[in-house]
Amino acid sequence: MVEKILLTALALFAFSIAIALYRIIKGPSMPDRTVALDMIGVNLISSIAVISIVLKTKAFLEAILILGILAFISTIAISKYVERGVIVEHKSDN
Amino acid sequence: METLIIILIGILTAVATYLILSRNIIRVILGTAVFSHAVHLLILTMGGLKKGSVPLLKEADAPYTDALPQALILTAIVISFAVTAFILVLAYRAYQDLGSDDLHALRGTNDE
Amino acid sequence: MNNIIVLPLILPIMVGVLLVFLRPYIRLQRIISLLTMIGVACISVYILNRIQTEGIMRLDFGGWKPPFGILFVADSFSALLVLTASVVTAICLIYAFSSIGERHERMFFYPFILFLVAGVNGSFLTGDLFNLFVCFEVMLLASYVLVTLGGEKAQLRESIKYVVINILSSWFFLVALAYLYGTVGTLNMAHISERVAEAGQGPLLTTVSILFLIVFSLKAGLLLFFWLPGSYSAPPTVIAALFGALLTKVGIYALFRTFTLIFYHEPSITHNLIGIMAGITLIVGCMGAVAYKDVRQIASYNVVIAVGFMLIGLAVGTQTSLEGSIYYIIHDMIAKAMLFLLVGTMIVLTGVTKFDQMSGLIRNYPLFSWMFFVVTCSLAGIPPLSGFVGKVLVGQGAIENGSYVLVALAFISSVVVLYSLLRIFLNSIFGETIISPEDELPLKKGLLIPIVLLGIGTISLGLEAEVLSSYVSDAANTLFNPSIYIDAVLSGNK
Amino acid sequence: MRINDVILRTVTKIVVFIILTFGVYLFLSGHNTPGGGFIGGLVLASAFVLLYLSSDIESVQKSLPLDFKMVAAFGVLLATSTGFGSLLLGVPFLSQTFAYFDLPIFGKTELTTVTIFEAGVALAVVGVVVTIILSISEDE
Amino acid sequence: MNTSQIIELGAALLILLGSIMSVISAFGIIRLPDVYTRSHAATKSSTLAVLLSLSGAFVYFWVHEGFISVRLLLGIVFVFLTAPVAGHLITRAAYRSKVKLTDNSSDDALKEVLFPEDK
Amino acid sequence: MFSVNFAIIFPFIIAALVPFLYRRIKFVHIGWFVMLVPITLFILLARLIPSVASGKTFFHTYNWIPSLDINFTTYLDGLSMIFGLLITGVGSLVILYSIFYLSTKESLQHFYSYLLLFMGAMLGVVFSDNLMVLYVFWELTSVSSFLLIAFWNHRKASRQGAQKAMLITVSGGVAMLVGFIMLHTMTGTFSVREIVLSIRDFTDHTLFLPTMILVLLGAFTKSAQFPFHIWLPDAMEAPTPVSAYLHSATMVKAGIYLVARFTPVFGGDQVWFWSVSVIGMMTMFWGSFNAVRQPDLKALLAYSTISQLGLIMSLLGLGSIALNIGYSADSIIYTQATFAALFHLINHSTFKGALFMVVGIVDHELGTRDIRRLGGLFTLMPFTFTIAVIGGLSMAGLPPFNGFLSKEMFFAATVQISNADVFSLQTFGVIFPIVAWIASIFTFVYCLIFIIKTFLGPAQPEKLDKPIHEAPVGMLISPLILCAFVVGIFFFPDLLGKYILQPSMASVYPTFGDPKELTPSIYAWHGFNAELMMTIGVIVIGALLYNQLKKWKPVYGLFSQKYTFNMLYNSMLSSTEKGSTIVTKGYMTGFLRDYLVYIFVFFIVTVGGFLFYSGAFSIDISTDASIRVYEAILVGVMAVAAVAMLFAKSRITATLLNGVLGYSIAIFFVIFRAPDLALTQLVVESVTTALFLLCFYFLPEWKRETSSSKTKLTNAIVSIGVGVVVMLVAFSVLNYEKFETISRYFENAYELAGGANIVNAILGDFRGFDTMLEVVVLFIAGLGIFTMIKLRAKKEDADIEN
Repeated sequence: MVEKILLTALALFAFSIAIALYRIIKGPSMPDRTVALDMIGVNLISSIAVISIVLKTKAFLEAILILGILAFISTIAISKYVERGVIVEHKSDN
Repeated sequence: METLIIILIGILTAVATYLILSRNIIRVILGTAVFSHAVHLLILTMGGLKKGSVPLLKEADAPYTDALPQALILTAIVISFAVTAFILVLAYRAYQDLGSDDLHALRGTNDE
Repeated sequence: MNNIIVLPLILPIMVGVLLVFLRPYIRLQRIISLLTMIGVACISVYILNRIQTEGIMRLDFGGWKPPFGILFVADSFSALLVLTASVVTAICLIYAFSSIGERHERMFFYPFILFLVAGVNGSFLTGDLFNLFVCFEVMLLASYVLVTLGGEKAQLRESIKYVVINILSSWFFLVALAYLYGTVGTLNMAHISERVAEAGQGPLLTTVSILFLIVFSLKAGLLLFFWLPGSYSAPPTVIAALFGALLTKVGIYALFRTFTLIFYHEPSITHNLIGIMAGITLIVGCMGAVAYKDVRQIASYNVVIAVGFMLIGLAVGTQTSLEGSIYYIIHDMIAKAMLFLLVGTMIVLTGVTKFDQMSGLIRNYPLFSWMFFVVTCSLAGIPPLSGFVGKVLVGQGAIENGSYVLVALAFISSVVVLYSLLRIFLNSIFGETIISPEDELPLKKGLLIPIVLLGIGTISLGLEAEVLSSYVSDAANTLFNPSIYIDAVLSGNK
Repeated sequence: MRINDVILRTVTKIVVFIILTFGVYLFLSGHNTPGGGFIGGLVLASAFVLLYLSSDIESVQKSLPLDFKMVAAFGVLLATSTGFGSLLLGVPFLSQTFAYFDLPIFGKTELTTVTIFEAGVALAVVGVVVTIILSISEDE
Repeated sequence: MNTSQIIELGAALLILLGSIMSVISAFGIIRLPDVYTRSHAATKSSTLAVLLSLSGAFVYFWVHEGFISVRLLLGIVFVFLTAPVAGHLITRAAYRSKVKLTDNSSDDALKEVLFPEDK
Repeated sequence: MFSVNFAIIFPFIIAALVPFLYRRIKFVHIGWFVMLVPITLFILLARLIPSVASGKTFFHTYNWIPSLDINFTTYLDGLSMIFGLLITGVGSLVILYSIFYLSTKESLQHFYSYLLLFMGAMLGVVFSDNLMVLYVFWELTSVSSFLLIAFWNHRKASRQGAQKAMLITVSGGVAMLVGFIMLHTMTGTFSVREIVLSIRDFTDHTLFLPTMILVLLGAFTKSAQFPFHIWLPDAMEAPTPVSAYLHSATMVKAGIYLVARFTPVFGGDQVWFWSVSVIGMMTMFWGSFNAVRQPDLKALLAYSTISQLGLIMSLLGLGSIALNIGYSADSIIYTQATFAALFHLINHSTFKGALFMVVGIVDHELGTRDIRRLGGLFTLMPFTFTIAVIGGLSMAGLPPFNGFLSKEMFFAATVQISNADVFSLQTFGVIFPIVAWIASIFTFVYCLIFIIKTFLGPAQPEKLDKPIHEAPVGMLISPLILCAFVVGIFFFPDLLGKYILQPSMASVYPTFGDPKELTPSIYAWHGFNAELMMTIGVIVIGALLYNQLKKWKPVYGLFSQKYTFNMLYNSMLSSTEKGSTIVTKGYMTGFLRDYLVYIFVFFIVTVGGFLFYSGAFSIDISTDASIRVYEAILVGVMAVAAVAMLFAKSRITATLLNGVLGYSIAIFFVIFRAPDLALTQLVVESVTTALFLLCFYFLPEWKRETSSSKTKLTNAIVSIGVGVVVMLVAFSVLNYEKFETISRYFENAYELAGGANIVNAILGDFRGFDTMLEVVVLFIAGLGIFTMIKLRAKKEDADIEN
């Protein structure tokens, strides 16, 4: 029962990833894609959490946190790129 | 599962091959990146999939899944990261000095 | 305890890293790097001699017994190559002192050279297939950096091709490793050999072996040498010389090792394929060598020809021909380094790259010019220079085996080599000098000495071939009888 | 045009701290749970990347005056010299030992040479990643 | 069915709820007209989705194995902390890189402040 | 005890010392010192003549590469004695001559170094018993000859002549080397003596015939036999002493030596007989025929040399028939051809040496060698004229000069052979006397041209740059000494026969019992027989032809200049070069995509082809792990993302898609229970994406691929091919389940390495070495990126490194 629910949830997460992928491919603007990528990251976090339950292991809990960190960093990097073209500045203006 | 993954590997390889055959250097670099994705999956698949538990002792019961390919892939990931970083920088340096990112224009002169 | 056999790899690495800290002290960097290479050469002489008395040496890293850990295995073949590589590098370093310039030296030139050598030596010594991959990468990364070092336009342009093709070959290597691991489930070369022998080298394993053939051919420049001419003619002279001497040899070594130790059961398929590839390599290499007027292109295609020649020894696969190939590899490392140094120096002295734009160098630089003559004869296999013995033995092996086509190609190729280099010699070295005395650039001693050293090397290697013969025959014997290697690795725990 | 990064910088301060802690944790726990020198190093590096992203090179250099090339070199040296140590001790190269010592204050402590090795790896990874990013970013 | 099993089931249902939320926000991302509206779907509802499923996982491990995972808690905190910032940055970037608003939008107050020259 | 090895090494040592001596000794011509070398050696060798004549041989060995059976073994017998004496004897005279010929302004140190180098090499060729060592010296003669021809290397013609000579002789040498190696393969030894003893067991060996042909190729190229003769006229660019020494008396005779030396090995075989004698005959005819039309005296002598070499070669061929018939009273008669060959060999060296020196004198004193500018020299150059007459008439085969004797014997041999009843000689044998006779007529004609056009007739001082005058005494000594031999041998031929030729006959016919039987008494007068009639005919018709030269010379015009062998050689080189350039540049396009296509196609063809050809392909999905829905969706996501990369309009989209691929792989690592991998993959993927973004700042947005649709189609086919092959092999590998992996061992990681994370234990301990090197790789990359960005080409640097 529990397992079935979990697998359904996983399938749903995967489904939203697929939809987000559509948005990445389709665009039309860069921020659209960034939003979608961010969403994929978030869905992956959830998926990993569920897979950990399914596989009965705590080994992947680190991955959840890391993915959270990285999704954040990637989003910042991309949005800075979209905004300014440069992602690491020499000297800030202010 | 193996069959599915191998087909995926095939697709990734084909895509990577097509990209690496492009004229644009960024495509070529992306091609190498996809190549490394494909091969990492391949190594893992060749070691057998889902054949045991996570290779952390005490975490679960034996048998564990084959840990050696995982170690190999880890090494391979790091190396391909190093190489990708290098060729990226190489590409933009070449663009800076040669003024083109088109490999057809970067043929070099076999002038005689 | 055989810790000594890791030194040819670890010493250059550690010294290279140390030199990073010594970045501002160029003189110190020079001395240390040269001393390191001389030290490695001495160590490899010691290793070589110990192998003769004690048999194959092996070192299990971390004390993990094969096949579980990684190990280094030093047999005569690898020790000979390590020795030659170290000597050639040391000599090239001397050339670098007065040629490469302070800008490069400050930009970690010496560390990169040392890393390159470390990778090369590691590839020669390792007994583990995945570790071979890693050693390759050490070597390749260093070579990528060295190809681009200086950032000239041609360097950047050619290095893209070089890097991408090598990435591809590394990818093929990983694919091949994945397949091999999927079939035999182990990575230790001796253990793989044992398992392959146990299961029989069926069609699938042969397929995998062909994949390995492609991988190493890409590295060795066997047939798939497209990266070679460009990337060997772009970088500074000394780097080109090191490439010419070392890089392809690693691929050749790997081919020899895998196809004598592991995949030796189906010679009618694999070795014939190697033979065909070697034959075509010889032909197209010869064509390339006469097609260009750029002296560096000619030198590069000479590398290709030599690759074909050496691989004939493997394709034939008799003990005699293997022995010949080993002689030839050693000879080629020295002679090719010399050729590239000479050619590069010519370009620096004259300021042009094509031989028909140079003339009469012999009047300005007599000793230099004679050295060019020596290397011409040496590469053409004219006795008693070093190329001769290898050529004879390869020919002998091939004739014994009835591979007459390969014999013909091999020997015709040496005439073409002669022709291609003679053209340079007659046009650039001989003839009226076109350099007026005031334009004449002085030839620095620092450039001449390494060339002369290599010249002495190739002459004495020919005259004193007997000194090498016991080592070489031991090496060939080990290659020919894989069980010696396997026993040394898998049985008895030292 | 000035772009105000106040929100980002404020959050970053907290987040970087979390990441650094987590990185160290990953590095230390690697021997028994997922993690280790590589991953620890990479995570630490990503913390630095985040710093550079949210701020700028100059101000980070001011508060953290490190030459990351040297950090990397030191890391490699550390990793290789653990192997070299075994050379001196006359055991096979790269022999790692682990032992439990009864130290007067800490009690029973596990000491492994692998940890030193991994520390070298981690330092090298941090150094290299940051060097790469800085080199590119500093380019005009 | 004992208590712990019920709680486990509850946790599973929490996760299912999360996944449904995620699908909804996914639909939002394809159905909504422009990036500004889509980012609502992405950042708000999918943050909710991940919080739900992480909490579910946390509860499950707690109940099932008696294991209080600091990492999961940390993860929850982290997502909670960073998701708004990320959303903010993306939309700001979008606006500054002049991504068009949907035609339905009636008012653009920021425009005069940021791009007076576009008038 | 005098060792022959020493005789070989001695010139080399002196050759190395000459440059140093030259720097010290300024006041006197260095040639005087150098001359001592051949004189010493000549005396040392001459002292051994009596013992060699009595059938003694000398044998010394010095280990060089004993493990490969390559030793510096020398063997002094009758045959090598002849050559040894010629080399040192003529060598002494040539050096003497050169002292006056070459002024001290020339770079004498080089000249004499090369000459001594050549001398040593030549002695090495004739004295070596070990085939490999023989080959060593053989190539050294080519090399030293190359250096001597190119002595005046500022002249283009010199360089080209040198190149041609080197290429042809070295190619022949290489062929010969292969022949030698084959001999070793057959007989197991490199020693000529041992091969001679054992060769009878191998005449049916498959390699026997190829070996013979290859060895002959070496001999023919060296001895300038048809059609390899073309290098010899060009080699005349060398200083005249060199031409006299190398290209008439010694080096070109190395081929003769080789054939003589190998007659006991291969002689007796039909192929050997026909090829040696027919090629010799053709060479003889072609050489003499072409010599007639040469306006340059030296070229005339060059073609004459070719012709004479052909004569000697054909005689050796004819003589080899005796070995086929075997030792009997009847077969002795055929050995006389060989005897004549050796005899003529000596004679030729004497008169041709003298003639070359005459040309040298004319050239040196008058500044030209063109017969059209010469004439009437005899009154002002009486000594030179005398020498020319003696040499010329000897070459023409007139008494009282040694050439007459050997020419008569040559005619005798050709007549004799046409009576033999093996090798279907009854039918074809008659060609030999006819060709020999015709060739001799031309020989007679060019001899007359040489003497008359140069020395007789009206003088043409107006065409000369210098006044006509006699050469200095020093230049005349050497040719006069040679003339003395020319005459002396005619009167006392038996002295030569007994001491020199008889022991060498024993070397050529080792199985033929007492060599005395093989040594005839040589008489100038032997009655009116066929050969005398032939000689008379030669004189009559030759004189007639010379008289009518103007009338029939247009015959030469019939031979189109397009189809000469020289043109053939040149066009071969240039078309090879052109063809190579076209082919090489055709595939070496410099375009990365092309190279990659080659590689991929090779991969598909070999790996894919073999997979199907060998039937290794197999597929079995029954053992697969189960598939969950979400996994399938994720696989689909990855596939779609990957394919979408191909069509991405902007680079960022593609990069993001690559990021999606990376993240999805991480999730697969999770599904496949690889936590460490998942962590690493996630971080690395993010950092890589960040790097892409960083670098995009410096790179332009990508444009649409502008390749032609054909290229795109090829790319697509290749891509799919690669994907399919990788896939199929992977399927087959998956089914290959013969071995347990070694990783079960690592499951004891905790006990072994003190770690519970197996992957980490492998990375840190079991395979810590990999990790160490991997860190080094990373480090190199980081440092490399740093240098690549910081170290740039200086703008002002000329881009010569291109």
